[in-house]
Amino acid sequence: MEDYPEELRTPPLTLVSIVGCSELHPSISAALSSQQPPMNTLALPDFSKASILARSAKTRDPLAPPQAPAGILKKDWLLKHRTRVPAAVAAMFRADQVSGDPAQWLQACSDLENLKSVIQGRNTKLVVILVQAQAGDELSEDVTVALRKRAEIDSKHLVVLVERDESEWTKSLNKLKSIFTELCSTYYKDEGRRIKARIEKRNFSSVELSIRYCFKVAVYAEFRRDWPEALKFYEEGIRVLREMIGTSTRLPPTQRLVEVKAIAEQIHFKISTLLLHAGKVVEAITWFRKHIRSYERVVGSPEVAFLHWEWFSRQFLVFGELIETTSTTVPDTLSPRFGTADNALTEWEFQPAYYYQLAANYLREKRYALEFSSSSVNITDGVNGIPESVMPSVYVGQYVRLFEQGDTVAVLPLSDTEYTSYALSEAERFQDSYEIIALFRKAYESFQSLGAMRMASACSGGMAIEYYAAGDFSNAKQLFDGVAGLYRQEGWATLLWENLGYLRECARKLNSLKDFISYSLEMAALPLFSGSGQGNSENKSKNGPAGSPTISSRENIHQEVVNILEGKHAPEITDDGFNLHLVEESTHLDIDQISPLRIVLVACVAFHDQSVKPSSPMLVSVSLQSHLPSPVTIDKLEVQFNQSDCNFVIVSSQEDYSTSNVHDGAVQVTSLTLFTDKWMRLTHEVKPGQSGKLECLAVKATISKHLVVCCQAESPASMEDFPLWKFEDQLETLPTKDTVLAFSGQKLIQVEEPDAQVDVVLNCTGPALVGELFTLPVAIFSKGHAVHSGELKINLVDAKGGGLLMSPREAEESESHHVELLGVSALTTEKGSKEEVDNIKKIQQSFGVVSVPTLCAGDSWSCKLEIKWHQAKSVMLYVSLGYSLESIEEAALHRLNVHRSLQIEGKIPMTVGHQFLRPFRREPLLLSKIRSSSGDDKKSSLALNDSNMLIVSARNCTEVPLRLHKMAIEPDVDGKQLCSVQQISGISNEYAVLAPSEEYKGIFSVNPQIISSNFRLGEICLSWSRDSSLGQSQDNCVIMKERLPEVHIEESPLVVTMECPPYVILGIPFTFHVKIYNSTSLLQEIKYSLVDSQNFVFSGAHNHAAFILPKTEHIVSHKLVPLGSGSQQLPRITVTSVRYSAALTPPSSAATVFVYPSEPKFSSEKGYSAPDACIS
Amino acid sequence: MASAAIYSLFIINKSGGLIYYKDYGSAGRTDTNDSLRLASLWHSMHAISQQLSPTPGCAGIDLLQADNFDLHCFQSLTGTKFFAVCETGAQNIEVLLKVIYELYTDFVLKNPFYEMEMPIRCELFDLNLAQVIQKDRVALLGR
Amino acid sequence: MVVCVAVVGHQNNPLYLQSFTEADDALKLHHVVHCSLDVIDERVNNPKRNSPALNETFLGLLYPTENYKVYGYLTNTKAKFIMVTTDLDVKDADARNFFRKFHAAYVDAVSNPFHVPGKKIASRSFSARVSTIVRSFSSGTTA
Amino acid sequence: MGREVAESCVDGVVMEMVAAYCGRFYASKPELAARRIEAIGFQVGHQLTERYTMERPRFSDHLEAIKFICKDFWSELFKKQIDNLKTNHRGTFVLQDNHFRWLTRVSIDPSVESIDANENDSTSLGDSAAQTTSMLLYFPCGIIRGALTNLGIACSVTADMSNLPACSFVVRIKT
Amino acid sequence: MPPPTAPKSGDALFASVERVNAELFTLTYGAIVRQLLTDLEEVEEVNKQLDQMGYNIGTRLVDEFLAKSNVSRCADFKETADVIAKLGFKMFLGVTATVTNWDAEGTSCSFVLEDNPLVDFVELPDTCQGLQYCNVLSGVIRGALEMVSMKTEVTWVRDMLRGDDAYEMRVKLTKQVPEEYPYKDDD
Repeated sequence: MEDYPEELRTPPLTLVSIVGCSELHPSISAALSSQQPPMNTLALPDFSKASILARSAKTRDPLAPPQAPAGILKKDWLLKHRTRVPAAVAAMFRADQVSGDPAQWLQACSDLENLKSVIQGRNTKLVVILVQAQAGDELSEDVTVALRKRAEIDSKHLVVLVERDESEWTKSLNKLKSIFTELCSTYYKDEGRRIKARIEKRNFSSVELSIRYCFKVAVYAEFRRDWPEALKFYEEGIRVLREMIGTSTRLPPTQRLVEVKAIAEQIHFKISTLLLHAGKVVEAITWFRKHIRSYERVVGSPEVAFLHWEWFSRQFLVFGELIETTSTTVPDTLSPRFGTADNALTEWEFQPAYYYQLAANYLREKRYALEFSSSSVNITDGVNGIPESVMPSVYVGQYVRLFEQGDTVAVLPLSDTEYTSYALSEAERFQDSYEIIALFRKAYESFQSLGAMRMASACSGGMAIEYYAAGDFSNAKQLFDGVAGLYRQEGWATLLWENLGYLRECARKLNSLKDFISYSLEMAALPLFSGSGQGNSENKSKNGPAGSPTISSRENIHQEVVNILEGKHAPEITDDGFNLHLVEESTHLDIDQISPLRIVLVACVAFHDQSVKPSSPMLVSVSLQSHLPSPVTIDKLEVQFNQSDCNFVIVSSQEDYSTSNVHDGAVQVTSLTLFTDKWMRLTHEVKPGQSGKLECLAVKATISKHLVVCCQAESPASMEDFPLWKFEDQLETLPTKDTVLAFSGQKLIQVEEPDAQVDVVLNCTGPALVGELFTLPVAIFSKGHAVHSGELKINLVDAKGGGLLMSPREAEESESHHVELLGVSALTTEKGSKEEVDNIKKIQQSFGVVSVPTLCAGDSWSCKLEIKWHQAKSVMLYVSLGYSLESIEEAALHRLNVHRSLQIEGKIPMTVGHQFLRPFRREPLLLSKIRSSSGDDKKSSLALNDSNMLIVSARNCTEVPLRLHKMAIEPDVDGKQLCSVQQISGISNEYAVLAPSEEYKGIFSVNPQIISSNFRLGEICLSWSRDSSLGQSQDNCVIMKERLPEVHIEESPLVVTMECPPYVILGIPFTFHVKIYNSTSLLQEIKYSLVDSQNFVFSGAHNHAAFILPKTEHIVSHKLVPLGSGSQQLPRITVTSVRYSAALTPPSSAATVFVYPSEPKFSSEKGYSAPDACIS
Repeated sequence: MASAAIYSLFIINKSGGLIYYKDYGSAGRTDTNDSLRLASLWHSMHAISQQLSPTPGCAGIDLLQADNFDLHCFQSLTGTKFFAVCETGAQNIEVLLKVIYELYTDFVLKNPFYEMEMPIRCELFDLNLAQVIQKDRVALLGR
Repeated sequence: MVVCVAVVGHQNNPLYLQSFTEADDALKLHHVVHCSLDVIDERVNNPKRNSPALNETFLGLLYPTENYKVYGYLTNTKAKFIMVTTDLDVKDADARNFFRKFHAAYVDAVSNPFHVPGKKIASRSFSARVSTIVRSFSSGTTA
Repeated sequence: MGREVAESCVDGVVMEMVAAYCGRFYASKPELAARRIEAIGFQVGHQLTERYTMERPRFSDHLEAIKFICKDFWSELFKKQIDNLKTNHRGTFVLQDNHFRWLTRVSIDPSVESIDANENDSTSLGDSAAQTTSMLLYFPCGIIRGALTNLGIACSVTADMSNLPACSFVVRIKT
Repeated sequence: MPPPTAPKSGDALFASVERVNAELFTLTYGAIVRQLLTDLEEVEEVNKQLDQMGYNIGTRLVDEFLAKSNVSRCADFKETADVIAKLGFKMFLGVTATVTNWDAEGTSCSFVLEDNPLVDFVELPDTCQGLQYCNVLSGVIRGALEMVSMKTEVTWVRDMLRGDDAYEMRVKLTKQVPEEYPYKDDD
């Protein structure tokens, strides 16, 4: 737009002219141009200059028969009317000039005459201005009248300017303005009307004129700011113009077109501006559509097509700029339903970007056309070279050739061929690419801002192509890369194909092998879009260097890469200095989940198990797939894991690899050929070294020696589908044969800890007994592997739960532990090194840690736990061995653990009981007994100074035999002298063995010396040990004590003793005495009665009473004859003390006697000596 | 009198197994085992009757008239037998049996839980059957 | 005449694209179609236009470019149909009608049990049907 | 096209499909069978929406789409509409059909039920029946999900058949 | 005894049964076939399963057919075939088949379907040619006939999906199982 002439771009301003009094001109012209609408002033200092207002020489009167015009519009016409043809002229005279001095008057008159004559040709309006110094000095009527007469103007066209007086000055100026305005409008109206008349009368010889007239009328209308009229005539003009294309023959076709388009451009521009300035966006756009449509087909002959496209592109550019400058917005009145019946327009048409993009496109068209023409025309170049001194003619859109001979200069028309070659040479002087890029960039930016990504990327694609054409490959590459992203993402394979085609060439030109290969491979692996591809790939300019995508072109590209890699040069790429063939070091391509090259090669790795033990074999499937069109042979496949010792390499059998360069990893030779879209499934066995995670990182494929493609391994479970190919309607194949693996397979597994090959044995012997030092051997056998920095943890827990092994209330004092771990003593079987015992790290009552010495495989180690039960409790013993396989730190990180546990009962070894007995057949009367018969204190009572029997029983309540080493009564410190206790029968040799649930009885005689209501006899003290055959003896025998209950010691007032022989013989009478001793110092009356018994007959009274003197004994005797043999109950005797009203009968046990049928023969006395022993 | 047109209804699968039995208040109610035995016996008799037929293409007994009851039997071409014991001279029982056959196809065979040839336990079938029998009684009362 | 029709999936990926020109502007048509997606986005996502009237499947002229006119259609299932024509003035009704027929064809194509949703439409019968529709349209409007 | 076939065809095919998947292919792992059946439904729903939304403007929101399922879609399939639609306005919809066509022929063996009542070891029978019914229902669930998904609404659909033949489908829209 | 009501005409029969949208049926079946293909992979296996499913359906369907179309026992295989073609297909699929190509001894014939709701919209992908898409139909026929004690082999001769001009399935009667005495358990 900016290369349009100013007069075309801006709306025309009325022009007036002032002559004379030059000193006032500045202020006047300023005033005029400042008014609204402004008015241009053509100021002529003095009348001599007025001649320039005259018509140019070759003026003819318009009524003469006109010959065909040489063109439609004169270039300068617009300019002329804005700068040299005033609508009105003002002649200025000073008042003093015209009044008075006749000479001056005459001068003025003549000047006026001249002026009149000059403007006489055109009907330019005349104004006379008289300049007065100040309002005061009057001006004679007749002078003004005379002037008017001279000037032939009516009175109101004579203006008086008052120079000095400010207010007057402005007033008079305003008058002048209004007069001018009025005159101008009449002037232009007249002019317009004049020409319109011709149009209406249709009296014009040629179409050209009618167009010209329309144009002029429109312009005049514009002068008058009569926009509707202007618009009307412009449109009329352009209509006629469009029609004349076919008809006119004035010029040879090409130039004719050029001229027509030039005019059309001007007029169209006028229309657009008018519409836009009037805020009629919709109309403007609609109009533009119309304009474009009417010319888009008018290309002209192919060799000048470029002219058309250039012009066409300019239309868009200019309109775009107009839209941009007159910041248009979509009017609210417009229906939002764009593109439908109720609103034909579309969003983008309100966006300058839209027009820029198209301008760019068409300019590119021009470029193609130009290339075409120059290539074709150059052949005919020899015939007539580019004609020199061709120049634009006076007519818009015409060119002529200056022809001078000597001094005469003639202007000759051009032949089309001349013109064409001229235009061609002109066009070739410019490099359009950068123009195009600029346009695209403009479009790109504003589309970007509109969020129209695809439009934008189309634009930047366009830029890229231009850069490519201009040979700026790095820029091109950068842009192409950006665009490719979008196409990849949205799966527009064909567009991507084009893009990559360029990128590939860029890479080639930039000589970057890696890029070249990766672009090529991606292209080769692209899916073909069904429906595309049948287009012939000749027109590279349209389809890009890659041509159109076909399976064959894919294969070629693939092949090309292979050739390059293998150093074989394919013929088609020898053209440029692309020295790919001397590649020594191999090229690396990395392919990860997001890489576009996934379609080239994807590696999918799945372990067959979820978890595995270290160093136990496990299968892993490696599946590869490629979408490359032709089979890919892989020389070598390296599979890499995070545990490098699992890495393995597979070498193709085709490749005769010197297996030397294949490093440690397993080498397996098979055929490694990838067929298109088919999974190549390999299964290999790996042995993970350490525990922890084992992940397959990458699969490196070496293809045709020099290409190393490193694919990040993917788990089949989490493998997302292929870009682009996922839209292909082909059924997916699974990476692995078995579907489960294909859906759930993982490239990462957890390697478990190796299972401990160490055994920990707790061999416990039976239940523990309370009080003993229970030793529990723990043995560690290392069966499989060595044990390093082993550590044995021992923990005692109450089996009934509640963890703590102490009675809660006295938790703090360690004594109160019911069960406690006393220590650990190590006794290593082979070398009895004692020092291990010392490094017991920690021992609490219920917890201990022992460090285990290093054991090599096969060794064993053992120790004893010493535990003591204070109470009968069952306890869980937990023993856990923690160790590591190596002594090295990193290996020490994951330790193995072996746990054992054992429940141990704590049993009470013995239950101890006791009972008191009277002496035989002797019964003290114990009053407390009688009383207590009512009261209920279980306290047993003993008679003072009387030997009472105490029988202590110890019962073995375990399952094991026990030894009783000692049983004694330990009297309390004070009790010693007050009461003598001596053992009557004790343990014979140093211990007595008690079988389970066997009972041992010890007999003591207790002889109290004092009376005491509650006497402490002391405690029973047992010492026992297990009766283990192997004689670890006394040292570990356990003392256990049990306190005897308190007893009641009293003096008995009466003691009844019965006497009768140890045995009697049937039928033989014997005497039976009952002695009653009164130990009191009182007279005691007693009654006693003897009850009959069927076994005996006896003499003497049944009942009797007696008085016993103090400290005397009363004896009652009876003669009895036994009637029955065997152990017989003597007649029952009951002694009753009157004083104490207490009866006392000896216990039946005491009142029996054995009756022999006849005199027995005793071999030895033993028979009855034993009972004798009991009686003292 | 017309109140109990039908005494009982049997359905026998093609191999003679009783797959459905319903009693509508006949005097001597037969317990399950009896009804099973009866069913297979009837199945055999039905077959025998076909053999006895002098002319080929006999479909077997479809009406057995006793002095105090009629036995109407309908055998589908697929070999399933529906037979009803009803009062003497009860009318268009065979139509009823056809209807029951349709119910059978709709509510037994289309019940995904029903396995072919197995005893029928479909509440929907029972329901609809009851309605039909009911209707039939009404009809009888009507006449 | 119609020079190109396309079906574009809801991920804006081409599911079907057929051009009907002798000239090898297939590529250009790809570009045209692809760019038209911007307009569709604009039309559909534009907040101020969610009144039900505007939810109709026919989107109208998307944009004119060079000598093409691009029309759009968006189904309820987010499939985009795009039609590129070189006709100068296309009547709304014709375009609508075209798309209606096209939609029917599309629906039948995706009703093929072997068609996987979201994948390209490889059906031969579909392309056959489409080309008849295209032909009828061209004839319909030029007549 | 107003083409029609006997209802028995659909019943038969669906019934047999379920039987085949639960009985023959994935007898051991019902959850796999369920997934397959649901997938079949999904495809059907997906394709049916394509057909049934042909002549209508696009839905502007989820509710519209769900309503479409309840009204037009349902009546196309079952000649009746969903009887009751509830929603918590936070993406969960409950579509209740008081007389779901595909369950009208289903009657779970009463004897089994009765056994269930008093005997617990035979419950396996009972809920196997229930399970098979739910297998039947995976199909319509799939259909609904397919339909909604195709309308651009990602969701999960479950069925509740506490009281046959009434049946309610619970749609949870994934956000 | 004659059936209480005369057999209905095909159209009357089709009009009498409950009907549903054919699309639902077609698409459901299609979906099943596709799922089977993905699950069983082998096309042959799919054919087998389809036939099996068809058989199972047939065994149940036949009773409904007999119950609703009051056809009486057919004299011979020929009559049976006609009933199937004119009534059977009509009642369920709403289309009728024509019976042709009888062999001499009248034990095998062809059902020819010009129109088949099962295959609306279906287009076999190249990957699974060899798929007998309509195998379910042959299965149904086989199952149904077996229930009326006719053992048959059914094979497809023509298949429009394979570009033939119609669907033709060949039905061969292998043996007619006579009503045997059911003296089994009780004696």
